[in-house]
Amino acid sequence: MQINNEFKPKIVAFCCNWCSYAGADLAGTNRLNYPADVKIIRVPCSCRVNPMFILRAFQRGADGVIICGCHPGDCHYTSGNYYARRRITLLFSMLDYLGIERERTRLEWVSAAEGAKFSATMNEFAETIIKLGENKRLEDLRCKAE
Amino acid sequence: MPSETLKEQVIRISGVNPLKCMRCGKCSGSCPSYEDMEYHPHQFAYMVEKGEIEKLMNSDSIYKCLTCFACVERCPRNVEPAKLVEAVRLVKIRQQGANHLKAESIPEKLDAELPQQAIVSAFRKYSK
Amino acid sequence: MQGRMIEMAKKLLGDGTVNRVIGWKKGEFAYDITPAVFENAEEIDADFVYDDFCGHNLSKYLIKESKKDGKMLVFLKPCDTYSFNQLIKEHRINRENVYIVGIPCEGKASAETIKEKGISGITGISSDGDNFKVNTIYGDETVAKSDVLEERCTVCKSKKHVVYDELIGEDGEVNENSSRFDMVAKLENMTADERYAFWRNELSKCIRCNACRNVCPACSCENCVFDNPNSGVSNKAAVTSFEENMFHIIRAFHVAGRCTDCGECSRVCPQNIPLHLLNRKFIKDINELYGDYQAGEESEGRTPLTTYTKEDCEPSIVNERGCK
Amino acid sequence: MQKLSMEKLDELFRKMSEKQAVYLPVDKENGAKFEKWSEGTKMSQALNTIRSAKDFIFPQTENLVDFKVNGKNIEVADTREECEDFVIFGMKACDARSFGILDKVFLSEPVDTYYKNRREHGVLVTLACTKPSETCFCQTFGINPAEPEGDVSTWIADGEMYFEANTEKGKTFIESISDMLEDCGTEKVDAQKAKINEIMRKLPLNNLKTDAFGGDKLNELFNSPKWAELSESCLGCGTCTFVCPTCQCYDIKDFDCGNGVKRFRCWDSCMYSDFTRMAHGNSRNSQLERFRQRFMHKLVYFPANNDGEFGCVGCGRCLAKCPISMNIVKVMKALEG
Amino acid sequence: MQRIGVFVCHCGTNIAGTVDVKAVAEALKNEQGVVFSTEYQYMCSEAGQSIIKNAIKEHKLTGVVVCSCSPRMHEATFRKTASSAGLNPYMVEIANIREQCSWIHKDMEKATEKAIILGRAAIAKVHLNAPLTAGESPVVKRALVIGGGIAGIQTALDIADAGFEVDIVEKKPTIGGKMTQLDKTFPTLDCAACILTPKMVDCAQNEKIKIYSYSEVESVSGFVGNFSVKIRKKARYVDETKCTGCGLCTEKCPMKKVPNEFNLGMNNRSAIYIPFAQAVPKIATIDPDHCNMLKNGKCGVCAKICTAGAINYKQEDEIVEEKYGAIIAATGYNPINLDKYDEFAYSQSKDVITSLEFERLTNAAGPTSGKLLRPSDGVHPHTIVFVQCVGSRCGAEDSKGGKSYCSKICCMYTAKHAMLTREKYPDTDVYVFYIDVRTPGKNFDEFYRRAAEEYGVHYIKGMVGKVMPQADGKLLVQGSDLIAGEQLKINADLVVLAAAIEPDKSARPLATMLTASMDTNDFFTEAHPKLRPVESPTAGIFLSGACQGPKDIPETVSQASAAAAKAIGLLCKDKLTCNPCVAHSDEMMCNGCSQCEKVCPYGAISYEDKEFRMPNRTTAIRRVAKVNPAVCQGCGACTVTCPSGAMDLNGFSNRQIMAEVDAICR
Repeated sequence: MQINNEFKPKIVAFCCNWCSYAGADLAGTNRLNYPADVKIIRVPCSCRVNPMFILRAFQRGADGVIICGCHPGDCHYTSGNYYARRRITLLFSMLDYLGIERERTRLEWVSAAEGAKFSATMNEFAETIIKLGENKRLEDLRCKAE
Repeated sequence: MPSETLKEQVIRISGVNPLKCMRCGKCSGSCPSYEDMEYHPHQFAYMVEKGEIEKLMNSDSIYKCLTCFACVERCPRNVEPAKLVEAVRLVKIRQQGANHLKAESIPEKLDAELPQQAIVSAFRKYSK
Repeated sequence: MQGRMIEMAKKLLGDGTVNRVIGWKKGEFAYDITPAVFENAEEIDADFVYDDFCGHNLSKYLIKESKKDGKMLVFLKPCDTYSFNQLIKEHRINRENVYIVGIPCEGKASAETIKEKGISGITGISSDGDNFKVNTIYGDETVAKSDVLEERCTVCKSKKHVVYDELIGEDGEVNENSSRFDMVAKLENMTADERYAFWRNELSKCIRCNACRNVCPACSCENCVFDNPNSGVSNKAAVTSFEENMFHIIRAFHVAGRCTDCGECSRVCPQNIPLHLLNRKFIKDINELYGDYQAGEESEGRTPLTTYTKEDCEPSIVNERGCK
Repeated sequence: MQKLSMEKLDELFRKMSEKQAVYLPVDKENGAKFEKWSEGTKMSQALNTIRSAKDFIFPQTENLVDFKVNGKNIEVADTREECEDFVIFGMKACDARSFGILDKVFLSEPVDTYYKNRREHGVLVTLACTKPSETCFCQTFGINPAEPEGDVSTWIADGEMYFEANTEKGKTFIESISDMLEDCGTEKVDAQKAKINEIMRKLPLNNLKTDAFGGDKLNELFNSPKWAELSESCLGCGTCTFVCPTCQCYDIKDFDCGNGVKRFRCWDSCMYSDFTRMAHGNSRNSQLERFRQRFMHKLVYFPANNDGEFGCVGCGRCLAKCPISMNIVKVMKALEG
Repeated sequence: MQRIGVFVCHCGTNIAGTVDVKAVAEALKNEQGVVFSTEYQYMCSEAGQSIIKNAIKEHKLTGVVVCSCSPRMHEATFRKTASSAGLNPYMVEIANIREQCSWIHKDMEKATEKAIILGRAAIAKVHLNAPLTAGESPVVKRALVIGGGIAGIQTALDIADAGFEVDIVEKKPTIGGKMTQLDKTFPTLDCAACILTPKMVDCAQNEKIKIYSYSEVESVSGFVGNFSVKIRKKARYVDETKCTGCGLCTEKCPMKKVPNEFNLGMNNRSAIYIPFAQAVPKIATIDPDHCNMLKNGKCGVCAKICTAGAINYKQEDEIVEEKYGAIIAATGYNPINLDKYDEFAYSQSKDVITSLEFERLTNAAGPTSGKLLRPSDGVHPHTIVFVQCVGSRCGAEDSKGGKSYCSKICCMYTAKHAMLTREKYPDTDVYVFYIDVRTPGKNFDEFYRRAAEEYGVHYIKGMVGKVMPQADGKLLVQGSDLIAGEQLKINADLVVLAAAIEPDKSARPLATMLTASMDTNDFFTEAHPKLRPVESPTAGIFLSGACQGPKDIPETVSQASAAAAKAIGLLCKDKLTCNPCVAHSDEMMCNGCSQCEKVCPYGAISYEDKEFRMPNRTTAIRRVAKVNPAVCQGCGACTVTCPSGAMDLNGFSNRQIMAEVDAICR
């Protein structure tokens, strides 16, 4: 990597189809800008996000992973985000316990009406990740581009 | 750094976004000093937005505001006109080299009830 | 104790209550004991043993054994009964094919730790109050139990059998004051860099022998994701630090809410990685965030990760309370 | 024979390190481990290391080749690294013999060039055991811990270390450090050897025999009813395999890292359920078959193909580390009787 | 190996303006498996679709990636396209390069790079797509309308008209809703009751319609076509089947001091009551909070005098469970609480009232029998001030509970009130303080102009700052007249506040039960703000009336009919095609541990003991999970709970998501 290269983080956002993905669409419709480093993966529900996906993203070179779902109580599938909340809480806690920067992972509830929140959240998260710099603690050297 | 325009100063000092004003006039409807003011609270929002700060600075209106915050309290859009008035007042006061108080004009402004301390502090604040 | 167990096993085999017994079999040097199935009185007389080295949790063998014909007698120590119950909850064991005899446990000794104390040529062990009397070819030695017990036994969570058909001896009590989370708390109080260094040091020792997984009563999948080439995450060797982390995070995560903290993972690790500290972190978090929960205490109901409350904390709690 | 005062050991390592990497057993919190010498490193007094020395010539994972993918183009890149010279210092007799066993596998045609590369760059300096443990049974396989093989053999007696070269490589090595050594007689070493042999006779496993095994006993042993009982509590983990100095099975796997594929090999264990899985499935489906494979290989198949050489060196690591304490000694004893 | 075609859409300049679409098509051409790649102006147009169809045939495509707008927009379109060309519709993936790329980025280079990566992710996913076939599930031919106001009534009548059974659940003792409380309706000034009550009666008499009055929805389960709803019929202590609605009990009831909610507390009713004369069903209800018999067992007058023997003090709440194919939410609105608006003295003075209270004061059936009298002293007011936008159009961080939206109906009803007042009492001075007068609607502006021009209502552009009750009972209203540039002080007799309207409080818990989403104001969210305004994003749930946003009567009625039409469209079908993107369990890997069943919100997972062929000619019986594809909705909760990975989700499989992750992070 060149030294004078500005750090371009890779950020993966898992968005539930019903609220957050729609929220992201709304952010688009309203032309609310957020960094191009954020790439969205559509999942049916936040409860579809397997901890393995999050680790996988870090393995493949992601510097930050954010999961977005419907607000608690608003899950399209009634309870998915409640299960997700427990799982993700425990996973984040474990990553923290292993000494991996806790700011690299985040969960945010974004409804279909919250385009502005989506964009603001992504801007903020990207900023956090840029401050943190490259993911080193959960990297897989094999996946780093030479 | 390019120098800040008066409008930018007022907006920075007040923290108010005058664009939020929807021109309902509730501030002026609430204002107890309305009759004494040349420019009324809603006009402050409008004029700051248009950048007509100097007119406001040169008007007595900025000293007529009682800072009762009725307009701030009642504004449905949280525009906070009183903060604009205060900001214009501050910009005026902070003008470099300006002398807003001249010794010879003091006697006519004096009020028997006015504490001496207030006069002294007014000098500090308003004169070179 | 061993005598009463042999007596009971022979009786139950004799009267046809059971047709097999799973217990512990003598080895070459007193401490290399192997779990084994006994089918008749002769085998039992010849090889059956129960002493302070019999640490193996026999519950997991019942997944396979309880599917066979006939009833099996199993001797379960208090902490083993929790694993058993958890497996019942997950429908992994045919309860009707198992006859459980609960046996007391005063904590099991770690032969490895004894050897580290410089004691070699061990030929036997017996409990003597707060000490173990270790017989060796060079004579008897006395060691404090607290020095040579398996880690899990020094912080024993319960001496109560949560399930049994019959008990030998008195049932014990749940130890409410177990200090088993102390080390987790200590880690939590370190800085992130210290924790990272700690775990890198530990997990880098992993040779991916899978002993921790294969001994774990909760890790009883028909086909583990790490063995399944179609899962997309299978990996055979700890090729990079990432895979070490991945394997151990996911291993602990998959048993979160189901792990009874039996401590077998740490006991069997050939590299002595304190794997239980990962599982206990989840247990501690679950207790603190979602209310006290002991896996295996009940044989039905939901685990903390298959239920929720609307008022559950947000993941951001990790930032607020979390580690340093 | 030449000798060196133990006090000068650090100096010796320093000197050796000038020309090559020096690996020696070092005490870690949970047992000894081979580590590269650096200033301040002290040699372990432990009987043996937790993991064997085979990692040096047959590492747990090794990159073989890279496939760089760019769109629809694939480029193949050899990732072989040129091996630096190294010395393994303080290996024990059992591990020394294991190298010979591994050579039989990897250096016979077709030669494993990755292995050969490393093997050629390494000098083995072995050390005679002074405190064999109850789990040791190397003598069963004709290994004498008092006379360790290797390029150079060493002994420690009365605060001095004695050196003797066994091979050309060994001689060159001794020459490279000869200015630190002084010539001496063999008396002290002979006494030391006698002492070791004395202990060896007392070890509990010294009655273990190999008579019942070997290539000619194949069918009989394969069909033995004892396997069921022996394997019933086996967990199917790979601990025994991974601590074993002679286990040589590996799997070749591809890792898709996004912009290419890395082909690597890594140790595999015949105890694993997915060992030698092929398109049709597994060739050994039950743990019994897998368990039997491991011991048949060491005790029957390997000697059958290698002039009677057994695939075990009696180091006792599996005895110490098996989670359920099932091991080759128990297997041998059960099958004998 | 798939043969993948990539189709990059310009969307006019929407995408092509910021993304170099040619470069995207070119770059993706080099991806593995891609055999065809092109771009076109509008992929969703007929011509665009033909490009896809032709390419599928010509290049024998097995997978299609369309780089275009959000899949929420056109995924279905392109699936249909593929299907018509003989390709399984589930072999299509969309890369969202409009909403999530071109519209949010300004830098062409960055946006193009991102679009390529998004395209790669979609290609990576499509590599692992498998053809899916949709199953079918039957439709229960019955609809449930929640809320019995004009919206609910209209929806129910329309559905019943189409020949389907429909139930109305209304929490109040009568249907009719807010409209029953209104006097006249704008812009035609016809009497609300005259046009509403016939519809209420129609409901009661329609054989297809069943009214659950004084009832609430307790729980909802199931899914589109197959909802199962528990309805709580609250105890009204009157046997519905016996009560004739004669009203004798309400006359004889000794407890007459209960504030009458129908008249917004401006007069009283008895403890046993019928809300108003035209109530449907016309059945008495005992208010348990005020009935002496129910509170302390002393009275029993109503039971004694009821000739029908309908009174039953022992009646308990009853839960009925019904099956429905479609559910229509019509929960309506309420004026917001104005207690915090101290400046208008609403809680200090009885003569400061809300517009809805004003409706009751002018209504012939109201507390004053239609005479406009001041609530404080019963004197006719001569100066009336109307204040608009009270609690509407507030800043987002308003501390008084104000709403950011325009309540939409206030301008018109205020014009109506002002006009009616001036007509009935020409001696009254009427002032209306307004910020803007908003009158988009047929004949609306004409109506407002009539109030100003013909009826001489004083419209003042400006807002009231404060209302000060005076010692003489007058109300001193101080407000600004922005056009005259002066501060007005008016001595008024009555001040009428146009309170903002908000969704009914019951809507939020109901939305949770229905798994329908809501916006931050608690209005139900529509599936698409323009193109699907009467459907909730949750299939089978439709929205009628003000529960979706502020609406006047004509708009409510049109939406009610539209929702009915949508519901009828659903009920007409015998079977629904299920979403094939559902979970499935790999029996060979399933442990049968029951964890997935515990997290399934739909009860779609069951277990069976199954015999498996094992190695060496043995068999084994294992407990394994089975997913009912008609019940599963595809959330994926089970897939993460499953440690062995036996449970996976069609269309969003573990491998597919990981492939996307890989492609994005590459």
